[in-house]
Amino acid sequence: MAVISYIEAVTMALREEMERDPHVFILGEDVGKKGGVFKATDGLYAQFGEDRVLDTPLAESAIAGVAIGASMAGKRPVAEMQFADFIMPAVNQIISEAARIRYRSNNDWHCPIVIRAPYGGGIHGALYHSQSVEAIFANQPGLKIVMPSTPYDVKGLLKAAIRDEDPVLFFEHKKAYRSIKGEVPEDDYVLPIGKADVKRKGEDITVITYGLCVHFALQAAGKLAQEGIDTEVVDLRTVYPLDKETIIESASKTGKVLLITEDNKEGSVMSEVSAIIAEHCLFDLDAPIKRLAGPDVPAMPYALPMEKYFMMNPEKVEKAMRDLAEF
Amino acid sequence: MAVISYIEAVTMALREEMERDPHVFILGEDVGKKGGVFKATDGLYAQFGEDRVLDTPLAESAIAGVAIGASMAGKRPVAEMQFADFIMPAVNQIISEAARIRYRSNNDWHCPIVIRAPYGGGIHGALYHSQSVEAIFANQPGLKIVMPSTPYDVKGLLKAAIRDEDPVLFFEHKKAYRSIKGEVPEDDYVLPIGKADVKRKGEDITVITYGLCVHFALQAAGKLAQEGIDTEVVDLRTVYPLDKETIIESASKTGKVLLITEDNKEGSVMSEVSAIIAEHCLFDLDAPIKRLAGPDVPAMPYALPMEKYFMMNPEKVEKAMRDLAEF
Amino acid sequence: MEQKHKEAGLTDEDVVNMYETMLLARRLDERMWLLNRSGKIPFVVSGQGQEAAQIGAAFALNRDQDYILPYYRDFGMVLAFGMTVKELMLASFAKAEDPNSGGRQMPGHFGQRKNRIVTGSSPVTTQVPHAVGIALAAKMDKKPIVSLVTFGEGSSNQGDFHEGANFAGVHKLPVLFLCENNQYAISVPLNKQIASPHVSDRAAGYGMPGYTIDGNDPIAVYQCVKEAADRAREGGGPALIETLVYRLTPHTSDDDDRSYRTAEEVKEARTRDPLDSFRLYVKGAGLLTDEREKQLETEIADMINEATEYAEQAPYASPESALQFVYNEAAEEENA
Amino acid sequence: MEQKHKEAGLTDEDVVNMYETMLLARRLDERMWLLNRSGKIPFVVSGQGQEAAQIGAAFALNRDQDYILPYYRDFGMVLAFGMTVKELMLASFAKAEDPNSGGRQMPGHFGQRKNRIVTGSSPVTTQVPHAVGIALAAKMDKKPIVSLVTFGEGSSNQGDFHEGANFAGVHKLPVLFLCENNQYAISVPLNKQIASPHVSDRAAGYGMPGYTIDGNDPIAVYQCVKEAADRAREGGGPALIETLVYRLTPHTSDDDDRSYRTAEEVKEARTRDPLDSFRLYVKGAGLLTDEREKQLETEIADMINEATEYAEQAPYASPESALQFVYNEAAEEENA
Ligand SMILES: Cc1ncc(C[n+]2csc(CCOP(=O)(O)OP(=O)(O)O)c2C)c(N)n1
Ligand SMILES: Cc1ncc(C[n+]2csc(CCOP(=O)(O)OP(=O)(O)O)c2C)c(N)n1
Ligand SMILES: [Mg+2]
Ligand SMILES: [Mg+2]
Repeated sequence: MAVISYIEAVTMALREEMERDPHVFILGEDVGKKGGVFKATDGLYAQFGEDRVLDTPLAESAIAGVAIGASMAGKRPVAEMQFADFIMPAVNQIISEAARIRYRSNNDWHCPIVIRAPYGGGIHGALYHSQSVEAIFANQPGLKIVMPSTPYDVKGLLKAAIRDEDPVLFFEHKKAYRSIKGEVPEDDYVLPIGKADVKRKGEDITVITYGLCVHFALQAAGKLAQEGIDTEVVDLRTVYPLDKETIIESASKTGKVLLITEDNKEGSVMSEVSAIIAEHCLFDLDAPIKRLAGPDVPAMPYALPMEKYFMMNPEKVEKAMRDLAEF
Repeated sequence: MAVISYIEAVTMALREEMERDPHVFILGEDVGKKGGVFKATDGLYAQFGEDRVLDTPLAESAIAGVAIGASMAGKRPVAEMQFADFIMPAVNQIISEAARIRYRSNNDWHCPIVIRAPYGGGIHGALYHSQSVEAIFANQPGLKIVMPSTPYDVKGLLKAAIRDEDPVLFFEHKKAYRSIKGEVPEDDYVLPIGKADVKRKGEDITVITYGLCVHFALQAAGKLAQEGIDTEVVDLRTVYPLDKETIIESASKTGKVLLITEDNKEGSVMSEVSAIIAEHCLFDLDAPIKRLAGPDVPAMPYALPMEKYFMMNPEKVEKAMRDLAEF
Repeated sequence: MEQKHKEAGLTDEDVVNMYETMLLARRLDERMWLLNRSGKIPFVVSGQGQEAAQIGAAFALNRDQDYILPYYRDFGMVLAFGMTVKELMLASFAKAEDPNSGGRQMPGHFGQRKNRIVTGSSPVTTQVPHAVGIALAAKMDKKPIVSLVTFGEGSSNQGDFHEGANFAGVHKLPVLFLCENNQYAISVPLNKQIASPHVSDRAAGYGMPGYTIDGNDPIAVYQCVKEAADRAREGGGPALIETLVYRLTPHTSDDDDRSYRTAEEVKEARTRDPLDSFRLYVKGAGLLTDEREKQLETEIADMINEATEYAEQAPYASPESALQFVYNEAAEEENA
Repeated sequence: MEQKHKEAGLTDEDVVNMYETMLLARRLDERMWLLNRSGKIPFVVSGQGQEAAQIGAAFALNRDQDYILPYYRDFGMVLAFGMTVKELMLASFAKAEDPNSGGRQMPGHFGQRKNRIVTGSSPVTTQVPHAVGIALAAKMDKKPIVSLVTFGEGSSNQGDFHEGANFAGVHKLPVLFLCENNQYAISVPLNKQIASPHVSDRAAGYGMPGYTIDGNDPIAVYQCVKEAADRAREGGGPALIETLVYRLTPHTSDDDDRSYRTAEEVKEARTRDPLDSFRLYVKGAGLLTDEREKQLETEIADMINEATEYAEQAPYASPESALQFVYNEAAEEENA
């Protein structure tokens, strides 16, 4: 099995799906000739031609809206938002339209689109190239939001998203693009959307997180193991709708839960995870449900000291895990 | 003190603020000559003229964006979104711009705008005239979200919002517009944004809610009181950022908490309330933190039976309160 | 003898069909107001005054393969595309059998997959990029399909109009943008919505032809849309067509239009009612006798009566069915 | 002797000022690339090739009262509006003293209240409605103020352009929309962004005049913007001005432009570098000697050196200061 990077897994999944199904096509800004500003669509323009890898005008609402229309006519569009931060002009199309088409038409129409977008900080992108935007959408029935942590999951989940009959937001951590590598099978596989993945089994404390922070948690779990603290790491993978079962199971088992997100704290997807646990596992808990998150400021600043102050990192994670274990 | 309706309190606050400060002006669709589709701005066009009560073109992103620009040049715009559901095209202006202007400019610029919008169901408005949209914004530092329940609060909070130096989303429950009445002083007063209000003191259970549901809770509390169940009703009033102190205090006191929202359950502002309690009051709790909310479907349907099934009502509230008390 | 329709490429039969559909749309619309005012249906949004534009446009398309993305006033257009009176009545009564939404959406939110009437929502203008996407799919699949999307002049000020039209222009897509300019957006008159003389003045900025035509003349609309559709089908790209009409009713059954326009203005506009002028034309062309007209009115009244009765008695969807169809349920069962 | 500037209403002094500001913008920009390539600053976004348009426009405004809403390439414009080299350097080094954002935003995100340079963000085109709002405030207050907003041709395809321009047209507001059409939006060439020959073709749809002018000629830009600003100030409403320029650098320091355009194309465009042609003009007008030119280069180099040194050594904002200024802190203290 080849070891490839997170972003290579994106490209691989796109390529394989485009080869498999002639209805799959890509649209977005700079996705064609340039292969994307991060190179996620590198080589696809050459392989599939400009009809299937469309450089669109600079207009996100149209990118989403045109994708929706094409999907209703039988296509399988994969739209790219150049940065997750720039999905905002498309919110009306995503929430009012994509999320509601099946429901409002009583199942007559549906909208199988994927919207990919790089999110997250730590790459010196300042306020508008660092944001986590999932919380904005993680309250809209009809949508699914996938946020994978490993190249293996990227490939399996992106393929599943493209084959899904409903709209999927697929957020890729841009700091993971080249820093995270892993084994990825060459063959065709899909992973289930809506299922969390226990990335590490453990008995003492539970860490629930997603995206880049999964790696911070696993790293810290390794360290803590040497001190006899056995951590379970749950990777949500799909942050909306949440996999309640897995969350409840793990929280009930260890009784000590730490929820980690890189997003601002108030109103993040971790609030919902906490609410689920508080509703279902209260009497199994041995400690308050802890959340480790970004501060409640609009987004991370550009200057390094402030960026670091905001951004999640292995040290912050390890400390919070240790504190919880010692509670 | 005159007894007036919820919507009359809106109009009164607008009128008084426009009389007080010549920089206050109104813009939106049909707010001028027609006085708004709900008549919230009734009479203001006649009193203040079309320069201060602007009928804008049908374009919500411009309404928000123009308001933002005007506010940076010293004005105090109060923008109306005709229905909260139609705020979606303005999300980019609200989240990327209004919420971030002070922060990104390091306090050099700021953006004192108010965006009013009628939200909520029960008026046979179907999917797109019934939604609660607060959760979309309740994760954006820089914004404040006010959702009053009574005419008294409407007046005091809307005046506070207009005088606030930062952007405020002011959501008015459209079913409350004419059905909720109350005493409102004629004189000038403001209420603090960011503070919850204990609408009823109680010892046995705590209900935390906002908007129309406050009335359902108070009604049910009255009934339950006759059975010896003493309910504390906390009206959040500001749903973002939350008044943690009041939430924690009440939850710790009664140990039994019911959170009610008319919004869909997963990812609502009640998730955050639950997370705050689970983080701070765990050992004071005698029951799981219960949430009563709309089902996780996109929005309430038009046909009456389905609308009723979705919509919060006094019976659902009373039952949930009783269940909790009996836990 | 009136011959304009022949010059436009319409047969006598077409013209009769068009007239009958227009009349049906009008009578149905009128009935809905009656039902509303008598408390039987909670809401009406109306197409009165805009039927000629709608029907002229619909007949110019290939109704067996083209897609329409109508807006809430397009009763005439969806009738021409195969939605039945009964189906529209079911929607007005919000009953389970309503093919548009099963009673989930307000009336006027059309959608019917089998007739390629694309599901619409309330936020205006979101359908414009969808139409562009459908045209993109047609182009990719090399199918001779055209999509046609309608919207009001107020709605042409939304960003989605601009973004959609520009996308279509750049990619030369077979999509027609049809503006039904009825002079008002609820209470706001045209001159407070746009600053140019015509909505069609925007076409040049998207590299497409723009037309402003008399929307009270179904044959003129037919001709303009037909030419544009033919050109689009052959790869000639999109067009923007503005039809000048007048909204004869208040905005909806919830609106009182006396606060923003005079009764005289409405009365004056009624003298140009497209139904009247087209009736005269059809009669002038010898295609409608007084007798047939009477008969037609009776047939239509019967049809509407029957539909009303059926819809009124039809069952609502069950309360719990509100939980259905959030996601693809087949997949959920598979996973379970 | 070159006299064009006099005909345009510019004094000799103005022209010298304009040239010096252009040269300063260019040299500063070049230095930033050097600093980036030597690892001293993490990011550059550049205005090279667009200085003439920026400076021609800025000088046409009343720099003591008008507002500008520049986009990320507008080094020349903000310099003309009073931002200093040192301040721009502080932004590039992301230091606490940076007046634009205190190091919070990337360079090129301008903002300085005292000079009426309105704070900007990264999502393109959001500043367009802001400019309209500022013009609305000016009109309401009956102040003779104009706002000018700039954006790229790619960005003119965002909904906010349409909504903002239309709002300004309807309300006849004193705002100028200045498109710096540099032929590319990152990798996407003009013909994949718009389908009309000119961005200015859109003006008619908003009931405002549209102009397409040579953005390599600062005097032509000055003249066009001056006339439009005068008219706007007198209640004549907005204008859309498209300046044809070329982006001489890659999109940003993170971009490699070889994947989407040829070196020949860029080389060819360099033959029309506005700095060169304007230098020739100023010399032809007898306003710049070789000697003064040399001296000027030295002065500018010194100024940039000094600014670089200062900015490099200036402190960062403290980590915890990231928590400041989410809301009005005076009010918070009051409440506490
Ligand atoms: C995004 C959005 N904003 C506001 C509304 C409320 N609204 C419904 S119809 C309408 C006026 C539409 O005017 P126009 O486009 O001219 O169409 P007409 O109703 O005149 O046919 C408005 C403001 C809406 N449906 N969607
Ligand atoms: C809403 C939004 N989408 C995407 C981007 C990413 N982006 C930054 S600059 C740019 C191209 C802008 O092109 P143009 O408007 O022509 O300006 P230029 O850079 O050529 O001066 C893009 C796509 C963005 N900043 N904002
Ligand atoms: Mg209209
Ligand atoms: Mg450009």
